[in-house]
Formats: sequence, structure tokens, C-alpha cells
Amino acid sequence: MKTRIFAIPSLLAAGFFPGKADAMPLAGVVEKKSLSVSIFERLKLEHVYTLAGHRSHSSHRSHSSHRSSSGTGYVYRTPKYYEPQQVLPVLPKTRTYQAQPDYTPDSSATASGDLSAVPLKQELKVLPGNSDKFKQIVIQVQNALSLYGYYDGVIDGKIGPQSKVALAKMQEDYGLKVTGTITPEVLNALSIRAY
Amino acid sequence: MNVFPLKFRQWDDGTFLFADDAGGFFRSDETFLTRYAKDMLTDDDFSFLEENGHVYRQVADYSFNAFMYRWAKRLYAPGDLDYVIFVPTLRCNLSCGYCQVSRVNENTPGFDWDETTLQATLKFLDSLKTTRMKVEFQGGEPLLRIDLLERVREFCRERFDEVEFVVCTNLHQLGTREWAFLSANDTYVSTSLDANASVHQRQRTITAERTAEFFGNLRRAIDILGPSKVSALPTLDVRNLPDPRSVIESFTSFEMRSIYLRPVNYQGFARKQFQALDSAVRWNAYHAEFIDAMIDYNWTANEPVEEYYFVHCLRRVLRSGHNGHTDLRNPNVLGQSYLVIDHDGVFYPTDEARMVTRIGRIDLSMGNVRTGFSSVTVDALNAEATNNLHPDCVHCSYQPFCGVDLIDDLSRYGRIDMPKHDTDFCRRHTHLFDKVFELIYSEDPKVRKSVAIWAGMPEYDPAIAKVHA
Amino acid sequence: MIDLRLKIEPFPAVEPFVLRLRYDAASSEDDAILVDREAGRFEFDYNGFSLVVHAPDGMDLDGDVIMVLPGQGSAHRLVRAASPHNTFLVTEQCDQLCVMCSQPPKKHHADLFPQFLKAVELAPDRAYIGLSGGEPMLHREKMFSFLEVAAAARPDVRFHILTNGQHFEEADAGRLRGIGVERVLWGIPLYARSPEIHDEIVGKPGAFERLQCSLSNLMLAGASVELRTVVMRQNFSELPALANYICNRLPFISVWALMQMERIGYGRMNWASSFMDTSSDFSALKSAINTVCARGIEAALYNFPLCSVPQPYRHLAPSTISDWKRKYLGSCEGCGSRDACGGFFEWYKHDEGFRGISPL
Amino acid sequence: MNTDAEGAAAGDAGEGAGTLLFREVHVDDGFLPYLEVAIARFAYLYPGSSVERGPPLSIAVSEGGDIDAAVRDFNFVLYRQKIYADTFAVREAIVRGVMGR
Repeated sequence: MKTRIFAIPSLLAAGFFPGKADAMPLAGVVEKKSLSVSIFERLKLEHVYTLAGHRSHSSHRSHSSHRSSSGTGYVYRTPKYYEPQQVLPVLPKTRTYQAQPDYTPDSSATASGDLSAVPLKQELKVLPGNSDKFKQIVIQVQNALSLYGYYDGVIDGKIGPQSKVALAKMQEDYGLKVTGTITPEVLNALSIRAY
Repeated sequence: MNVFPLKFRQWDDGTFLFADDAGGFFRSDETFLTRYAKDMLTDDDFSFLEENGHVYRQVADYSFNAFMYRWAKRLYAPGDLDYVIFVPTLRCNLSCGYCQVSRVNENTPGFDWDETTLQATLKFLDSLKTTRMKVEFQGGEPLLRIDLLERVREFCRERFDEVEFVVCTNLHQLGTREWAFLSANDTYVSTSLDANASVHQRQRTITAERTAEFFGNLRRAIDILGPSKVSALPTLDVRNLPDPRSVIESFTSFEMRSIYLRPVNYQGFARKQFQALDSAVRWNAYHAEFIDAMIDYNWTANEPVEEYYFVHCLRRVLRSGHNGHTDLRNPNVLGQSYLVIDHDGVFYPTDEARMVTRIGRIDLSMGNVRTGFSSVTVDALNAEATNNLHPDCVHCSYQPFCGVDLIDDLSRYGRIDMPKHDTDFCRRHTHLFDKVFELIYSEDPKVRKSVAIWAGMPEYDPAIAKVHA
Repeated sequence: MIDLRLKIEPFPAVEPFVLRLRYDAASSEDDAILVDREAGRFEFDYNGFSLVVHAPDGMDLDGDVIMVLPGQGSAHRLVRAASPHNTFLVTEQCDQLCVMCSQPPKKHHADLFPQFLKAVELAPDRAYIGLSGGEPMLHREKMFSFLEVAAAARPDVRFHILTNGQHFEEADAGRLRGIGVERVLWGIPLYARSPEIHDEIVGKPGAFERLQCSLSNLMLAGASVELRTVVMRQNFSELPALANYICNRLPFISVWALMQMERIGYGRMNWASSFMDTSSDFSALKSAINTVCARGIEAALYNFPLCSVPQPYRHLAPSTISDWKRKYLGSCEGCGSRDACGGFFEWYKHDEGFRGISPL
Repeated sequence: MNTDAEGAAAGDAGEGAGTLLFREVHVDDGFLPYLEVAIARFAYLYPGSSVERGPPLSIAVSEGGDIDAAVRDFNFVLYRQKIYADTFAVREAIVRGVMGR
């Protein structure tokens, strides 16, 4: 009893872990296969959800043994509701918790600007009904414009620059509002039934 | 129904604390203990235990899975390395009595990072995966090498998305350049304020002139940087402990409300000389007295105070996943999520490991920033860094809240297999947790007020202190 | 109230379609560009067709994603670019019948997943989109596919999904993780720790047991859950027991939302028997909140006017009522906390409401 | 705890140990399988004590020692060893469940 006190084996020796190399799955080596491993994975994602504008004082930051570092410890001033930094931003009930994805969004997915289009990695289900219908109408419009001498381009069912010019000219001649687009008035004037 | 293993501890008042491996706990008495040990639990017992998450019907049922989750969440899972402690110089312009190990005189050559070490350190930082980084500058007095600090900070700001810098400084001899450095938004000051002016002068500044310089600079730091960016630690001599109220008064006069009490940590010969066995007992008694003084203070104060480490322990009792302090983790995995780089570029897992190595007790270095990692010793320690099934800890009610500090054990006893109850770490923490539970179960409204503040509850509620009668 | 529909002039569509309104330049063939704007009338060019939208002059439509339904004189504003309150109504079918339901279920279901997918594709950068019902997970397979495709198409978009939690299987773990557990927050209601009370409130025997199973599956999958409890007379005194249950059995939740009732739908019918005036009695809420706070579980009070909440708990009450259904009372005029307060639901009736409130 | 007899004796349990305080302790049959390991553990916790297996089992501490505390702690050790053994399988299941092994 005097020298080696570990009468009852340690976690390792107790056979919980097959060998030294695997001894510290706790230290970050986590197998993916088992379902319940995710319990542990889950812990690492814990910081993902934080109250918006109110990052937890102890979030992921550590303090070392010799110096407590930045900040004022756990007790900070009694939150005053009216101080802006204490107030949660106006968020709906469905969005009170702002997830902070801990990855950087793929830059290819967000091209320049806030609202730019996103190339889909997977083909979304198209809506052939509308496309066919739109194309049909455009063909009728191009035919009519061509018949009346406004358009001499290809009848392709797509409104390109040439069609726009033709539409604008036609609208001007007919005393319609000039938009360069297919409006209900244009369809009426060309006797195309679309609705 | 099966009961998850309960560990028990008898308190001085004769009642018993029962706690499971996931940190669920309640108070009961010896009759319950007997029924539990002898497999004679009653329906009442079972319904109490079930309501509070201590039983399951079969492995992998909902109760079991939830328990497993809580158990797992008590464990520390180190993340990517995102916290480094740099010692750019060991030189210091003070010579405090208790700091014989981690400093050399201001004019001693050869104890600073050289250009190669700086470059290697920056390269090392650049190689890390993390996008956020906390850098703590220690010494010595790191501001003696403000040029190095500036370069490291500049590099980190460039390299990482989120950065935070802490300068552990004695706040002496600060010029315009030093103040400018400390004034940045991402930079924090950690200093030492030993109790009050007289103790501070006795232990640190020696002359009235230097004492005045320190307090002047501390005031200035609070005024221009703001109290949220300045923290201070009191290092106290167990042989000469100040009145807790004077410490609270001196800290609150600087708007510092989080006080992290530290006993002087003697190393080597000084430890043998000054740290007799009973010093732990004395420290524990003082610490308890200090907590009581804070409770009194908070009862009437507008702005509460806390003892940082005590509150940390309290929260570890109530919550899982509360691993923000490197001293108290289970498993206490070293050398992964944070690291020390010494003045000569040597890696250490902790600052304590640096000291232990420096005094020649055992080599806990982990390689050198210029040549790379080598962590055989630390790996061996990590294999023993878990308390769950430790032969002593496995029976301890405080195990789920507690941690492991093998470096402290090595430093004090030269071995890691001392009976836990004979180690300073265990004695200190047993005492702390005894105090934590004393407060949690207290019916004194003054105590309850502080418990609520420290636990982060709007108001105290007895529901946190379960009792099974 | 902000209208979630926009009046449009007739458009030759044969099936529902989704497009994005832009003021300056198109970056997608689903963009319609503003070509003309006069009082209350916005004219867009959508692939050569004029789309005329009527909206108040001050309204900013740039970046909004709308859905046009054939033969209808109005379009649905699926995503308002300037608002964080964007929710897609996936279905109006539901397999529970909760006493306070604000949106009572309907039998018919119109499937709009392709349109929602397009809307996600066109949503602003880092949008946070709500999916609601009815019970969206009645269409489990389509929901999962929708989320999988949407997640792949827009890695920056996150979802908040309201579901009754009756339809999660253990085998869903793989799909949940494929979609990304950090990207979806499941808002799931649990009303009481007692199965009887919970089942009674949701009008479905066995619901509690099934929910427990789902929650356990979500926990094992590592999913993120916002547990939602509407506070009512039926469950008020049970809240502390529920808090204890959450600490022990559902420790993985991201937040426990305690919610005030909406006086609409069944909530209006059952108002008298269900509305709990928490401005007059907050006691059980205190205990429940203190319990979970001490144990490190986030608690939040949704839809509570600030003045109805005792001061120590007020910081837990964010402004949660969606902008489009929020109102303030006459007496709110002089209140100093109005900016921080979510106010009242449009359909709140004060003479049947909070007795213990006054401006702060 | 059941104590059947107690007393003081001179020198019969240790060589030159002086006076010993001892007390007999009744051990329920249910605890017999854990007795050996409990005695070992007790000896580790109370290096100054000694345990006579008996039966009846008796515990001795040197004079000035707290025999009440020793007997109480012996019982606690016995309880703990039984609990430890009885629950080892569930602890194993938890570790396996969490670590996926």
C-alpha cells in the first residue's frame, strides 16, 4: 500500500480504453462512428448559440492559474435594462438566439454584395409550367412585334435588348407607358390573351 | 429501477451530501445512507431519486441518456490552441520577496527573447488553426520589452479574426509608449495589488515612493482604461494575513470587485522553509473568513464583490461545462488548448510547469519554439489527468466538481500518486467545496443573497439545494 | 401592423413562383429590376415582363423575396430583406390541438417546398429563416430534403423551425448532422413535467411520451433545441417541477423559452380559462427561472411586456413580438422602456389582460 | 452500525504500540464479498489502525485515537466498496456510451 497507491486501476487500466494512444478521446480525438459520440461532439459546439449582443463572460476564454485575466470576473454590475449593450436587439421570438456558425461561409456561395445570387450546387426543382407559359407569351409578342415591323430579331421566346427596344418603340407609338417590358397594355394592344 | 452510483460525504453537522458522477446532488441523512447501502430503498426514496435524475430503468433509456449527457458535459474537452502565455523577458524592475524564481534583475543579459525566438514564435502562431487568440504577456516585467509586445500584437491582429491581449505588469516605470500600448481596445491589464497599501509596500514596492508610483498608475489605469479592463490579484502571505475587510475596501476603492485570493506560492527551499503543513489549514480558515466578509459586504453594498476562484467552484458545483479556469479541469489535459513560451523559446504546458522545471524539480518542458514540440512527459501526465475512477476520487462526492493538478502534485511531492487527501490540492478543494455547500444550503438571507449573485440567479431559490428527508 | 402581402397587378403565371425585387441590378434570373416608380406603384422588369407592385411609398422592397400565386391580386412577402422576422408557413396541418394555438390547423395542405427553396436561395446573406406551421414535420421527408438542399445551396443561411417534436427518430441523427446541427434551431414546446397535463394541453394522448423520445433522439444527434413553454393557468404551478425536469432530463437545450399567450385562434377562445396574469403572480416563474439559471441553462421570457416582469428578471425578456404583429397601449406613451420592450400582440385586449402593469 | 463489544487492550495488536482502543463491528452478510478490499482500503486511509478479521471483526486504534470515528469510517468504506462494485458496470456503460466504444 505504501508505494503504488493505485490499488484500484485508473481509467486506462480499468480497460475502458484499449491503449495509451487512445487514452484521451477526451483530448479531442473523437470517433465519428458511434451515435453517442455526438454527445461529446455536441459539447464542442456549445458556444455556437449565444444570446445576441450578450456574449457570455466565460464563453470559450480560459484563465490561467497565475493571473486571472481580462474582465471583472463573474460579478459584473447588476444588468440595467436600459443600457443598450445589455438589451437584446429587437429580434422576433423565432430569432432571439443568433446562431454564430463557426465556419466561414464558402466564398463562392456569397459573391459580391449582400443579396447576390447564389449558384446552386444542386439543381433545384424547376417550375416548367411558368417557364413554358412565359416563353409562349414572349414568342407571341415577338411574332406580333415582328409582324408590325418593330422587331427583326430571332423569335426565341426571350426578351433581350433588341426585344426591349422594339417594345419601347411600339409602346411609344401606341401612346402606352414606355417601359420596354411586356405589360398588360402591350398584350391588350397586340390582342394576346395571357391571363 | 437502478440508481446511478452515489458518493457520500458527512458534513460537520452530521448530515450527508450525496452526489452522483454527473454532479447531481442532494442532502440526506444516515438512515437514507443505510437504506441505500443495504439495498433497502423505499418507494419514497425512488420517487425522489427519479424526480432528480438519479435513476434509470435500463441502459440507453431517456434517463440514462440524459445522465450520460450530463456526465460527459462535466468533462473538459480541450479545443484548438487559442491561448498562449508569453514570457518575452525574465527581467524585472521589482524584486518582490516571493518571486525569487520567475525573475532576474533588470540588467541581467540573456533572459529575453532574441530575434530568432521572436520570429519562430510568430511563425508558430501563424501555423495555428484557430481564428481567435488570447495572448498573455508575463515575465519578468513584460513591458521592459514593449518592442516585442508591439510586434506580437501587430502580428496577431493581422493574423487572427478575434484577438485579446493581457499584459501582466507591475505598473512601474510606464512611459508614453507603454500607456499607448495598454490603451488599445483589445488589450487588458492584469496587475498585482497585495491586499492594501501597507502590505503592498512590505511585499512588493518597499519604498514609499515606489508605492505611490504604483497606486498612482493603478488609479490612472482605472481612469483611462476603465475598470473593466484592469484586474488585480492579491498575493497574500499565510504567515501575515490582512483583515479581509481592508482587502475588500482597497479593491473596491479602485472599482475592482472580483478578487482572486492567492497565497504566496513558495518554490524550492523557500517552500520547505515557509510552507509547513498547517499553512494549508491556516489558508483555508482565512479563505472562509474572507468569503464571510464578502457576504457581509454584499448584504448592503450596491455593487457586489466576489472571490473569483470561489465563485468558479460554486458554479462548477451547480453547472456542467464550466471549464474556464485552467486550474480546475477534469481531465486536466495539458499542452493542448493553451501553452507557455518562455524567454528562451521553450514550451511549457503551464506557468507552474515552467517554475517546476526552472527549480530543477522535474523537466516539464515540451520542446522549443525553434525546433518544435516534444511532449513525452506531458503525454504521460495526460494519461493520468482524469479523476473519475481515481481510487480516492471515485468515492468522493466532490469528484464531479473537482479536477486534477498533477503539476502541483509533482512540484510539492515529486510524485503524482500521493493519497489525494494528503495533497494540498485535495485539501484546498475539499475545503472550498465544503464552504460552497455550506452556503448553498444556508438559510441565512445574507448568504442567500450572495449565493444568488455568485451563481448568476436573479434571486435565491431553495430548489437548488435539494434535500431528501 | 406590417402587411405581409403586397398588392400586385395581374401577372400571367400558371403556378406559384418566387422572385426577388431589386432596385439596381439583377444578379440572378430570378431578380426583377425596378424600372419605374411613382406614388405607391413600383414597376419591375421580370425577364421582360412588367410586374407592378403596389406598396406605400416609404416601404423598402429592395432585396425582398416575394411569391406570386396564379390568379391572385397579391404576392406574399416571404423574405423581407430588412427584417429579421421571416417565417415560411410550411403547412397548416397539425397532429396536435393545443388549447392556446394561435393558428388553428386546417386539413388542406398546399405544398410549396420548391418555392421555399428558391426563396432561401434568394435570401440575404446570413439570413435566419423561420419555418413554421401547423406541424412542418408532418412532411418529414420533404422537410429533410428541403433542409439538405437548402443547406448545401446556402451554407450561410440558418433556420429556426417550430415543431411539436412528435416525429423525430433515432435514425434521423445522420441527416440532422448532414444538414448541420449548428445551423438549425428546433423550437419545440413542452408544457409540463406531468404527462397528463402536457397531453391535456396539446390535446393528444401519449404526446408527452413521444416528445420525450424525440428529444432524446435530438440530444443524441447533437441537435440544437429551443424548448418552448407557454405559461398558462393549466401549467403555472407546475413550472418549478418542469424546471427541475429540464435540468435533469433535458440538459442539452440551448434555451428554455417561457412564453406568454397570444390572444388569437384557440388562444382567444380559451383566453379566460388559460391566460395566466403573470403581472399579478410571477411566483412559479421566479422559482423555475432561478433553478435553470443556477444550473447554467439559459432562460428567456418571450412575449412578456417589460412592465409585467419583476425587475430582477427583466433582462431575460427580450423584445420578441414580431414587428408585424406588435402594438403598444395608449399608456405606453410615457414609458421610458418602450424602446427595449416588445410591447403587446396586435390582438391583445387590455381589459382581459395584465392587471399589474404600468409604465416604467 | 452495529458494535458488539469494545474495550482497551495492551499490546496485543501491534509490537510495542502501547495501549489500543478496539471495538467489534458486526458486518452484514451482504457486505462480506467486499470485506477484503474494504479492509485494505481502510488500512490505507487509517495507517495507524488495525483490523482483526475475526469474526467478530474488530477495529483498533492507538490510544488517543477516535475509535468512534474509525468504526464509522470503516462502515463507510465498506458501503463505498459495495456501491463501487455494484455500480461498476453502469460506470463502464456510461464511459462506453459517451466515448463510443
